[in-house]
Amino acid sequence: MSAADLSVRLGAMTLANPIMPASGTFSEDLADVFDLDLLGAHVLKTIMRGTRAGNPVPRVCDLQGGMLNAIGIPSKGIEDFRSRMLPYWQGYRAPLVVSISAHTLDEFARLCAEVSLPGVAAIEANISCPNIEADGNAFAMRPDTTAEVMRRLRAETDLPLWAKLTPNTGEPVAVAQAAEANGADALVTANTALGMAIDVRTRRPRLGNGMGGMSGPAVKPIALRMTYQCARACTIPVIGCGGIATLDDVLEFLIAGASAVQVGTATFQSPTVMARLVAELGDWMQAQGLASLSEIIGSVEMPEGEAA
Amino acid sequence: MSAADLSVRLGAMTLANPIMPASGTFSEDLADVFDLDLLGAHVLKTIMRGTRAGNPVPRVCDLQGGMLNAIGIPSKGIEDFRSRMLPYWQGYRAPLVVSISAHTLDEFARLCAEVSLPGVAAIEANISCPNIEADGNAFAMRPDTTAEVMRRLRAETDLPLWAKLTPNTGEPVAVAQAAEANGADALVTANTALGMAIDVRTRRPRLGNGMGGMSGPAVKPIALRMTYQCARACTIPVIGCGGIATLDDVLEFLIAGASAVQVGTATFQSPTVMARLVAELGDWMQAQGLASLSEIIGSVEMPEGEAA
Amino acid sequence: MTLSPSVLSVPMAPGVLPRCAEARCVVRSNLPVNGEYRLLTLDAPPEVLDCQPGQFFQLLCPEPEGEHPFLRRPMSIYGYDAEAGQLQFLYKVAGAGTRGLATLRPGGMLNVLGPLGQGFSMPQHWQDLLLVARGVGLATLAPLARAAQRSGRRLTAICSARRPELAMSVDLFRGYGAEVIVVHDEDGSSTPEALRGLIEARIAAGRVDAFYTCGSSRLLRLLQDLGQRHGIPGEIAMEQQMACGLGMCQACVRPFREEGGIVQRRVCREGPVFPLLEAIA
Amino acid sequence: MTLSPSVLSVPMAPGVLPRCAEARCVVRSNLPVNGEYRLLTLDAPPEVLDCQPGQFFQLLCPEPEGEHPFLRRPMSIYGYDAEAGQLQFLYKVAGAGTRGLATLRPGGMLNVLGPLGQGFSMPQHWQDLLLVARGVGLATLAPLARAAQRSGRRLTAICSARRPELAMSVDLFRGYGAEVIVVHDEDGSSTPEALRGLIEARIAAGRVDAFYTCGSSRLLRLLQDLGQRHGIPGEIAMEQQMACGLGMCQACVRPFREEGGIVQRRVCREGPVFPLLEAIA
Ligand SMILES: Cc1cc2nc3c(=O)[nH]c(=O)nc-3n(C[C@H](O)[C@H](O)[C@H](O)COP(=O)(O)OP(=O)(O)OC[C@H]3O[C@@H](n4cnc5c(N)ncnc54)[C@H](O)[C@@H]3O)c2cc1C
Ligand SMILES: Cc1cc2nc3c(=O)[nH]c(=O)nc-3n(C[C@H](O)[C@H](O)[C@H](O)COP(=O)(O)OP(=O)(O)OC[C@H]3O[C@@H](n4cnc5c(N)ncnc54)[C@H](O)[C@@H]3O)c2cc1C
Ligand SMILES: Cc1cc2nc3c(=O)[nH]c(=O)nc-3n(C[C@H](O)[C@H](O)[C@H](O)COP(=O)(O)O)c2cc1C
Ligand SMILES: Cc1cc2nc3c(=O)[nH]c(=O)nc-3n(C[C@H](O)[C@H](O)[C@H](O)COP(=O)(O)O)c2cc1C
Ligand code: FES
Ligand code: FES
Repeated sequence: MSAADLSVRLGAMTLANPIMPASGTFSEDLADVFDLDLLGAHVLKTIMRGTRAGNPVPRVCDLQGGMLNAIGIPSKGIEDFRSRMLPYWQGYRAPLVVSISAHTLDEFARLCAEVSLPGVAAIEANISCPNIEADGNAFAMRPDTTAEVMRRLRAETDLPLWAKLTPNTGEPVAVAQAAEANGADALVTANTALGMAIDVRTRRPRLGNGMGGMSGPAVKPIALRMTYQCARACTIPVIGCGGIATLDDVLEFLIAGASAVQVGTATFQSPTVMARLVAELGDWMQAQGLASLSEIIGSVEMPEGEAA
Repeated sequence: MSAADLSVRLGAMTLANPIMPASGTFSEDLADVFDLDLLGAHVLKTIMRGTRAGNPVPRVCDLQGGMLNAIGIPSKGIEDFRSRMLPYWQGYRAPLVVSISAHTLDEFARLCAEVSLPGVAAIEANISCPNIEADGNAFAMRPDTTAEVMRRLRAETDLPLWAKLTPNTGEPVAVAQAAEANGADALVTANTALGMAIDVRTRRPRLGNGMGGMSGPAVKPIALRMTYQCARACTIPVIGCGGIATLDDVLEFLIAGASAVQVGTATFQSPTVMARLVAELGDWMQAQGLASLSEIIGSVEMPEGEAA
Repeated sequence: MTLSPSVLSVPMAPGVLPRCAEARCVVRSNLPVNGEYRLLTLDAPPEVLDCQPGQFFQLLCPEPEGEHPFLRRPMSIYGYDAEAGQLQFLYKVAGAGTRGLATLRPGGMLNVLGPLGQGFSMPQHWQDLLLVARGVGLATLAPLARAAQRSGRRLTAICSARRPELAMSVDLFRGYGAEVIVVHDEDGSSTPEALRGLIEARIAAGRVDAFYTCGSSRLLRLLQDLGQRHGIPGEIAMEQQMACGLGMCQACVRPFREEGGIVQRRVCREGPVFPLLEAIA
Repeated sequence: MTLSPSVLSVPMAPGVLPRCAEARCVVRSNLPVNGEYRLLTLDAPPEVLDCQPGQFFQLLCPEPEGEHPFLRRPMSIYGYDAEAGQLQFLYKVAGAGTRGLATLRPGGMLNVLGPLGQGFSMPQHWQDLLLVARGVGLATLAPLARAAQRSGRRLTAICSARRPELAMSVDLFRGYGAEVIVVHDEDGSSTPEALRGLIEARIAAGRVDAFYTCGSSRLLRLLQDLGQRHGIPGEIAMEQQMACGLGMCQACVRPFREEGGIVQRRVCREGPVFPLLEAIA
């Protein structure tokens, strides 16, 4: 382990390092693969209020440089979270981030209030899951619906509130600003890109649900672009997410303006990747002689004519 | 060469086969690599009215499973098109599709009228190039601007008018329907996805222009999803485009609902790929005993609950 | 340059032993065993060799020309030998991933993650075991047969196939002291009806304490029916499309019968081995 | 299994000869020539061996572990021999693509596209040639030196480097009958000022009909200035990031001076060799 200071600030929170898992790609099952307290934070799979079965199988398929998933949000509901999950995660030092989602504003608001419990460090509002509504629809596709849902959630909690955005929008900056204006303390850029794959022999989609969310290295340039756009246009911190697998990927997002990053699909290829990234980032900081990550966050030099 | 009938109809046009190049990835320079009359159509690099230099270098960079480009639209203007390009391309049997673009509605309309010349089989309106305006903005990101530009273009030409759409929108179906309602004869799905890559050593974007358009296999699932969505929601034919490199890719787009396909980045990896795809598609048709491609176009079997 | 097997080590929480590990193994051989199957033998580090029959690994398959398998591919452990430092997989070349595996040459590297999942259980009172295997299910049951022999159980293996060309599996199960019965589609001996008679005769003779099987829905239904009628327990190894293999992503669920009703379980974590009667064909 | 070089053939329009072809070559050797450079020798089909010095190929580089070069990489032709069926590249390991090239082993395959671009011209009245090379520019000038020797020109090669360890290029140019002058950074002999004196002395002696160079902006500016002052023509091979290599994508443009003003030209199509005085450093 290196001695470099990897801590980063996300509004009122301070993380020991900027590496955390992406929602839906992490669970207690990883605890006996490496020490989860090495992570900057723990972000849980999105929960919904009631119990849900999730989507039909196949729920995943692989692609060149990435994968599609249509897990849906199989959920054991709020009670299971309170009685089983929360106590388990309270056993760690790393701050706990609870991801929530809902179909309606009322349900979303209610769930937000219900998970605002001691031991929860922040709430990530998954307003961008393409696998809940038909055709991948989600609140974060439009500024007005983003504003509305964030306003409702903000009213229900005093915890730091993160808005997880979607790349499936033509207005990422307006959406990000709507989230900030309505109380988001940080942005996560981004959830999966809506995609599809067909098995040409059966003529059926390769996912049981038809369409699904694309993740992995293939979406990295899109997520990086959104991270840059949002960091430039907003004052709240941005957490980069999409295709991060190597130290260079982490640095790319930090340089683009991310204050921290989430790692998803890469954990499926190598379950210990996040532990390695923390160690490698420390080594890199020492080798570069950098005292703080703030020296590189947002340090991209854009060409003339582009507002950096 | 196989004897299978590969012809497809695109509204009033009939193509000898459904394989054509994507705009910007094709030129007369390919004529001495293979016989360009093997192609279903010829689609030229987008032209604008005046002369333009295009973007600063580096104009391309490569990615896992794809590439970014910010060529911009270096253009020699309408006069060069009339006097040099059009006569050259009239030497071929394959129908000529001229791609046009502009910053303003008036310029777009004027250019549309000016290229409506004998020898031009169709006009592709590039309302989706992410490399002209700042931050990748384009008409096809919103239904209202799409409607407006297509209405203006429609008024200027009697030629078949194709609308090339963008994946950088949250409303692909509304955009497609706006194009159809305002006179488009076919849709091309899609142009590149707005992305970015940073060189972590220099902290500069890897493209001279900052952001750029992502193409190649990495974007295929997104383009395929859009192709399916648009084919399902519109009555005009859809031309699939994005990451197509193999026979299976061609079939995947046809099954999703495309009546023809455009091949871009794959030509950079193998300049003869389109000639091979035509031959392989013919062989496949014969092996399957299919008489017409109409038997597979749009034949995807979606899961219950999804409107196919 | 000689490469040696190694494990990617990472810090664990105090007192926690890693359940599985990511290891770089060296290919010892990768030989066709008949038209469709190949046997891959790896030199593996000790950290991944504390295996149970029925467990699996997630293999990071090399890319065959023109194809790009991205996710790891699940493969049952066909053989493991901690002393010899060896790990074996028997695989059928099906698609991009297994075509990639087929390109491995001796001396090459393969990244494996495992051992994963819950293996077969073999309570003391299950003395007379009936294995019913078809297709690549053989790969999954082979280490079970070996363990059964070592703990002195009686073993019968019904090997089912399209055609009577099962030399490899027959020899293998015989080698583990099993009585082997070959049934196949060509003479109709592999139909559920034919198998039912055969198995019921053995049950009547008091020769079946437990069933073990994998994969095939037809076999599952038959054994469930026989199990219920005659009160015979059993286990089945199941398959499902996977992403993580560790229980995190919920890709690999299948429905199971429980007292309260139907529940979804993860094949990679609660399985791949499940109680026969709870499985749903 | 022995592989043999082959070309991807496609129908041409009647009367049109293919300008270049995509070929699968077999690696004969791929040897380090010093710390940074490697020499790749391929068995290549005749269809791609009608080359000119200064032309290049686009190589489809294999993926080194953990990296994914996607676009082809441009490489000057270092050697070509139609009779022996051989093609050579001298490359510097720089990034993902060239690291991928470095993984090639004898007997392996490499997909190449070429020959591409416009090579050097060598009009009859250019008899006394001065080559100024630095770094990997050597690779580009080597076949030119060979052609110059064959057509009986007089050749001087100034080899510039960081340190005086240029054994390979010195031997090579000597082998082609050149007088070789080594200059390097450590003793200051490679600065433009030092070179200016050296070259002007030769011009004064009537020993320079034309310059050939590649790459370095400093050298370009120096030779342009000398060329203009003394009326000496020349050519330069230039580099630019490429995608298609064929002229289609307009990725590889650079600005050039023309009578009417500054124009953009494609390095892959109008170049990579350009008139020295038109280039812009
Ligand atoms: C626990 C477990 C153990 C297995 N053990 C063996 C074994 O010992 N030998 C063997 O030959 N095969 C075994 N399989 C099946 C094997 O995983 C698939 O054949 C393999 O993943 C196919 O990959 P492919 O890329 O070659 O084929 P493709 O068809 O191209 O695979 C495409 C996708 O489908 C998935 N997939 C395809 N078939 C299956 C399947 N049957 N089960 C799960 N996912 C599948 C792949 O993982 C991949 O994500 C096992 C599967 C599981 C779940
Ligand atoms: C016409 C031509 C001839 C060349 N001949 C030689 C040669 O004989 N030997 C040799 O060692 N190198 C030569 N180069 C440079 C060589 O193409 C690059 O070093 C190589 O592409 C680097 O690829 P990489 O993946 O290893 O490095 P990376 O830096 O990872 O490459 C990243 C990207 O930048 C591009 N790139 C990087 N450097 C250059 C460059 N100098 N010119 C153009 N594109 C570049 C790559 O093609 C790739 O797209 C030549 C370049 C050109 C244009
Ligand atoms: C299998 C899977 C399940 C996911 N589930 C969720 C989820 O429940 N909630 C959520 O906000 N994002 C979910 N995501 C999206 C990821 O959190 C992440 O935003 C996305 O995968 C991009 O990052 P990556 O490329 O590093 O995976 C899921 C992604 C995958 C692959
Ligand atoms: C280098 C390059 C230049 C392009 N130029 C244009 C253009 O001028 N007009 C246009 O409509 N699309 C342009 N495109 C987009 C392609 O036509 C195509 O829509 C996109 O690349 C996706 O297809 P592909 O993955 O097969 O390349 C360009 C793409 C590339 C890679
Ligand atoms: S494969 Fe991820 S939970 Fe089973
Ligand atoms: S690389 Fe495409 S035009 Fe030169």
